[in-house]
Amino acid sequence: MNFDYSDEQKFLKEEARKFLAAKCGADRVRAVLEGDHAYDAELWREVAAQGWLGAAIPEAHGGLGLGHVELCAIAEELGRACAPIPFASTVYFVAEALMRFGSEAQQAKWLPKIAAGEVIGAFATSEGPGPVGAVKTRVTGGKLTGTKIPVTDGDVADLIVALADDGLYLVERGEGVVAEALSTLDPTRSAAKLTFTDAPAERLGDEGGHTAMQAVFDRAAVLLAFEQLGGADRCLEMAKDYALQRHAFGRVIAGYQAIKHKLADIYVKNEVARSNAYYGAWALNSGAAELPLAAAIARVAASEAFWFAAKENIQTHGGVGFTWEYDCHLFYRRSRQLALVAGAPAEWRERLVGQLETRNAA
Amino acid sequence: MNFDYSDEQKFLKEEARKFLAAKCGADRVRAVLEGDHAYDAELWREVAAQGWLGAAIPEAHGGLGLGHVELCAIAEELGRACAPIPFASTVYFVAEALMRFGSEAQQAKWLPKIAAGEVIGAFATSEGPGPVGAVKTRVTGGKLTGTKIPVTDGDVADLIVALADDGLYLVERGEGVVAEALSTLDPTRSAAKLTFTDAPAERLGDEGGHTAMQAVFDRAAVLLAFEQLGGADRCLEMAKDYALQRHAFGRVIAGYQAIKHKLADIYVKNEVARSNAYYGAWALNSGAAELPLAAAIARVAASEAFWFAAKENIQTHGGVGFTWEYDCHLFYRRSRQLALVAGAPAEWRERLVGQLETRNAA
Amino acid sequence: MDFEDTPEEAEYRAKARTWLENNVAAHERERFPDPLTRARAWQARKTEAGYACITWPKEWGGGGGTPIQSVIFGQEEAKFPSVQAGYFTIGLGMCVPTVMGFADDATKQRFVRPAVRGDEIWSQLFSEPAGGSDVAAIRTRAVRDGDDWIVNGQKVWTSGAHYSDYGIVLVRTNTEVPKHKGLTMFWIDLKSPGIDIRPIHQMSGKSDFNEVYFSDVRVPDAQRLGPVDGGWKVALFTLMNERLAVGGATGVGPADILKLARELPGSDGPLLHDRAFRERLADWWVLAEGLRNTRMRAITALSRGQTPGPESSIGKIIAANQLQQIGNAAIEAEGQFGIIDDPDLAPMKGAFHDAVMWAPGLRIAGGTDEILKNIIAERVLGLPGEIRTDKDVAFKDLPAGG
Amino acid sequence: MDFEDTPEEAEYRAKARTWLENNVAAHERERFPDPLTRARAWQARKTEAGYACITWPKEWGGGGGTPIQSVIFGQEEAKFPSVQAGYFTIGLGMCVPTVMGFADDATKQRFVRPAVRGDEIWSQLFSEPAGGSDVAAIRTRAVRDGDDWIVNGQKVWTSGAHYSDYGIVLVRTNTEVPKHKGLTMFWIDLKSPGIDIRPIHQMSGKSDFNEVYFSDVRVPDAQRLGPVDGGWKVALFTLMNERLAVGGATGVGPADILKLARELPGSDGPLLHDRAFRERLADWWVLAEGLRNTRMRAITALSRGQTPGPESSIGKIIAANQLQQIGNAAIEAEGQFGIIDDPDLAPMKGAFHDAVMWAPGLRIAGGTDEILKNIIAERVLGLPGEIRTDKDVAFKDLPAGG
Repeated sequence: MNFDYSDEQKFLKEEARKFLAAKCGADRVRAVLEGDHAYDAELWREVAAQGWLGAAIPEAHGGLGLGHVELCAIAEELGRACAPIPFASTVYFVAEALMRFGSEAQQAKWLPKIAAGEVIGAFATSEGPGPVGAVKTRVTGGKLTGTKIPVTDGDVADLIVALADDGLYLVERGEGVVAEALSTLDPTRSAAKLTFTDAPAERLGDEGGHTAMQAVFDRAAVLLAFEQLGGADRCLEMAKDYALQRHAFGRVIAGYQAIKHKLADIYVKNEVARSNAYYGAWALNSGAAELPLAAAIARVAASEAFWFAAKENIQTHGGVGFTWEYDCHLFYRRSRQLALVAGAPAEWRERLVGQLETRNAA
Repeated sequence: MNFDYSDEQKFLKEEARKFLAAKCGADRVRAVLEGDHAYDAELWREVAAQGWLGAAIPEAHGGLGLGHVELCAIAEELGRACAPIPFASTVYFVAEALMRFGSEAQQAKWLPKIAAGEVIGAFATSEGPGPVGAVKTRVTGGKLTGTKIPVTDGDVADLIVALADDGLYLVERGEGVVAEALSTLDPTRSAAKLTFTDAPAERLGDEGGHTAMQAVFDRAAVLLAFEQLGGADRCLEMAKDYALQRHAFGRVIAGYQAIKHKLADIYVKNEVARSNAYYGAWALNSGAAELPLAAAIARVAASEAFWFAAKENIQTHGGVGFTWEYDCHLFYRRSRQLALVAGAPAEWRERLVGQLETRNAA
Repeated sequence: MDFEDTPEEAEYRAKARTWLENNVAAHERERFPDPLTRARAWQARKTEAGYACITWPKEWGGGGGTPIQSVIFGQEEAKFPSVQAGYFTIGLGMCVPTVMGFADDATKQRFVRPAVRGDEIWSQLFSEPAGGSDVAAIRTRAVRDGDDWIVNGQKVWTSGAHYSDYGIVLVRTNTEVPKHKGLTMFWIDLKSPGIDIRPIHQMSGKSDFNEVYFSDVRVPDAQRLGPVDGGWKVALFTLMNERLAVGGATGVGPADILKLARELPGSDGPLLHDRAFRERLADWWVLAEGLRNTRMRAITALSRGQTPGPESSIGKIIAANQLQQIGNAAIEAEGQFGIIDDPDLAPMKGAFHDAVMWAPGLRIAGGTDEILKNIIAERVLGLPGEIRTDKDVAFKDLPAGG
Repeated sequence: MDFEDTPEEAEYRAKARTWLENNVAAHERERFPDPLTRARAWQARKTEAGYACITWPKEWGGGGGTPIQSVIFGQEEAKFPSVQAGYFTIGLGMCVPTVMGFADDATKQRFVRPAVRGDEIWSQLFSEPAGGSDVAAIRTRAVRDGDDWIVNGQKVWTSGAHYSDYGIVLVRTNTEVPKHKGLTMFWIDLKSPGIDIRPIHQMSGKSDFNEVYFSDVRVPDAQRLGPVDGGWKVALFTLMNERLAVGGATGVGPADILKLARELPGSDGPLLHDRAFRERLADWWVLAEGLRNTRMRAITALSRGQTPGPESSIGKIIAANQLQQIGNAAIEAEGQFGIIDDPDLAPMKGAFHDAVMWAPGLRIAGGTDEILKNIIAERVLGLPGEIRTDKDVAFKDLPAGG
């Protein structure tokens, strides 16, 4: 029994933190927030050079072959840095989809390019407001037709894993694919509406649509939980640092019990999220049958923790926390983006209880 | 527009408070809690002598004919005193049922006796765990057969309004009625299992079962909300008084922000409950069409406020609040009794939204 | 307990409604170069009819009416979205009453009527970067120079400074005494040399507030409101009026998300069929009704000549948090789509997204949740104040930030 | 991150399981006059096999094992409900470690082994009526009399004092110094003349705690643990162990209410089909799993020779509040029937009702929610302590209540 990062994993995590502190300061996040670029291309190249994109991709396919716990450690640091790159779409969704469902040929073709940072991925499931329900996108004769909105990183993706009514498909950017960028709550992560018109598509795995989508979501949920956890931890740190230097009524506000207990509440939620994320990491890494349940638990806890930490961080800052200049809102925005990108918390609560019913019935 | 008690109503309320302070101290509540009696018979007689039982009963039927706002004022004070008498069953449920559904003959027969304190009533609806669903109790040839559990004050009731599958019936204690007292969370209010075997029953009104029950519940809900509000106010007062004299770390605990904000939170909930109870009182008193919605709003707010105030009052007291000797638990118990006696808060939330749907659809 | 109008109230309401129907229509037919000019024209129309500052004496341009009449007119006016404008709220709700309470007669003669008519707009300049919740921690300095004072420093969170003509400003005139005792209030001309007004960029990207910089701004002593070093009491007078001015509609509410839920797909049928959603909706409804009915109680108190107390603080605590919850619940209910804030695509033209981005500010502006709970605890419940380490210390000797 | 046993751990677990299967069966065949005697017999059995106080040295009666082995044995033992008994938790978790840390060798030789075997039971006597959260506000006085001390005063919330043999007691030996500096710790024989133990009647009607009155109780100075007036540090040592001793199962949990919800009718089919209930259940499950996994992290820290820190405080905050919520949710879900607490009628023999009546105590015992949040804020996050007005004041000069 060992329920923590190993020493090697801790080292990797510390190195990642140092790297991102140097390469991905708030100025870099703001450059994407305020600028015209969909993501920070330079950071993307540097992250690729670190090998992080292939952390969990087998060496045979050009990755580092480290494992998913290592990828979780990296995700935690990316979340803490609010990194403005298409890492989640490419790695948690598309690479995971390929590793879970891809044929040997598909894996051999795409995984090395992903690991090298040559290909950006996007996972296209939603077709409109609400949970993903009946899917209108269809494939006939190897041609995919339909509209996906929103697709995170859809405007910059080279390779799209798209959900059709009968399963997942690989679609390359180009013929029959039109992307329109969308305005979103979190401009540090781009999103697009993708319109497919007879786009050449290749089947990915043979699972039915929702089952396949959910299998990818389960894997991504664990990795996203670590990003959310990293963000929530950073919010707690920001709130604490600010409260320790801001004075009101002659003393630092960190000494007022209302602030102390608020930060303690954040801490409690973050620790619950951390412990549950670790459980998810174990389930993902070991291929445990508990993965669907563990993923739901990790995602619900992490979504709740990041939202609470992000909003109470602003509150702790008072007026300045509400300004564009302070960084609080970067995390507030990101907390919304991450909570929705793999389906909303309510859907995961339902999935959690559904798993409990199945498990106890068995 | 006048959204407060009138000066006369305030006077009545103050007199009621003084009366109960003198006649219904915690010692009297504890006598019922710890003793063998189902209720405080002496207090019951005294309350009857005050005319409170008939506050809203027309003068023609032996009441004071004051109106429902006056009855609300009395209910608020009874709640504050945690009065151990069958007031709610007799007045909010049975007298209201008679006034709403009773024939002139039924009203003339029973209301004067209720107003005089000669008859204790009980409203028998539940047949087991969960919301009142399909009703098994049946009436054939004027004889009612079925089992009701629990029936608040069923062990001491002279007149029972019982829900059968086709509507409400009046049943007198005696022939075909067996009562077994039950152990409950709040021994200051008695309850029983009633077994009816061919008990003579008289139809009350012609509304169908659930509709009629709900009409009575709506009226009772408003009156109960005032009892709950009175209890919640008393809890806030107890918590405040204790916090102002209890020292920890060299100063009174009322000076700690965690306690200050806890009491502020109780205050906020109580004020929401008060304002919504007033709205309910207006709807009940004026016979407004909004009554079902206003009753649901008042009941949800009051149930939430009393529960929160009762549990955080214990918490504010610390260890002693958890002892038998301190009075905190009297209100904690009563908060549960009042929250359940007309159906649980979840059922009222559902009713509230159902009313919104109906209203907006219209 | 009565929601109905008395016959007199009903008559006033009917008159107001008729006036509104006629005048809003006439007002809508006119053309204006910008929203502010439009708002001024409407305010002037109301003033002429006695519907501006209804409770103020007629001699000052008010309506000479009762608080209940003011409420009734407000209820009726609220039914005409085309004439809603907040340009005058702070000036007429907080600043001008302070001028009326503390200025000499000539000043009142000069300024009150133009403010009521909307010809001149007033701002309130109290908050500072180092202040925040601790309003008295003011560092903007005023130094006596003959008959004038020279003001230097910075104010923040000033709503509407960019379109305002005048302001009331709280400054430090003495650093040798504890911080509440060295403050003085002035009214100032915001066009004075040395005043620089810059918009604050909010987290939403919008700018509703300003920073106001003072560099050697000369203010005549005649513009002083109240005694030298006696400004704190004047400020408390102003802030007491704030709670009455703030409140009311703040964005999306339970009725909006109810509407959304009728159409939005949930996990099984429309969201409105989802009992988890219904339960939350019920709780929001209970709180919103609680606020509405609490306001009715405050109006009753007003109509009886009582001043609604600090208990009105409950309104903003509930409203701001509820706004954040409802906004967020709506975008979460939209699933992945919820991230899209384009008003052409998002439900209700992005109003739920606006709520998510504005609510954090509403939880802070005009008193944070935490300060409001302190106010309830101390002023309503009578619990002890916070331990103050700054009460008897000269301002200049306080730790950083005041 | 690995939930699986290492080969060594798996071997230990297999051995423990076999031992338990054999010995629980044997133990169950024996007849005992009362539960305490039964529990003592089981504790003695474990001691002989090295399964009592597994991490303590063998020379003291312990098992000479590792923290992980202790956890593994605990997990396996938990599967046998017939041998669950809390009689020794406080003594072995808090009191005897304090004796081991501060007593002389002869005392340790005399007391540790009998305590491990369950022959003698220990209580902790710190809390006082005026103390509560403020543990150091102790008024029980010990006055020196030759080689002895004479103790007078009252302790409260003493678990198990009525069946205990010995106790550690914190008393005031100096009122001229600030309150933390005038305390001294002793071990005492609870059968000493002048000690009167009375059960506390809890709000539930049950009595799990006692008041202990001291009237001229003579305690030899040789029974002192640590220096005169140096008892606060000894107490902190004891309390540090409290957080490790407390925690774990406390009553009904999410799995219990899930079971109830399968059978209980809701508004439309069984309660488990109600999405409002499902959403709450999910949140409870997330918290319960969070606690379980947090304990796993603490065990990992233990196994690496680290001491789990004050972050374990999160356990009780969550568990106690969740207990109250689940208990109450269950009785509310029962509707009117929920008021019935008769174990023959209420679901799960009234366990949900027990939760409602016990949870308020759990939120207070061993540190209130508020104190635990302070601990997290101060010791984990490093935020400032509360402003103390009592730190430099002689105990005798403090306001009422200490």
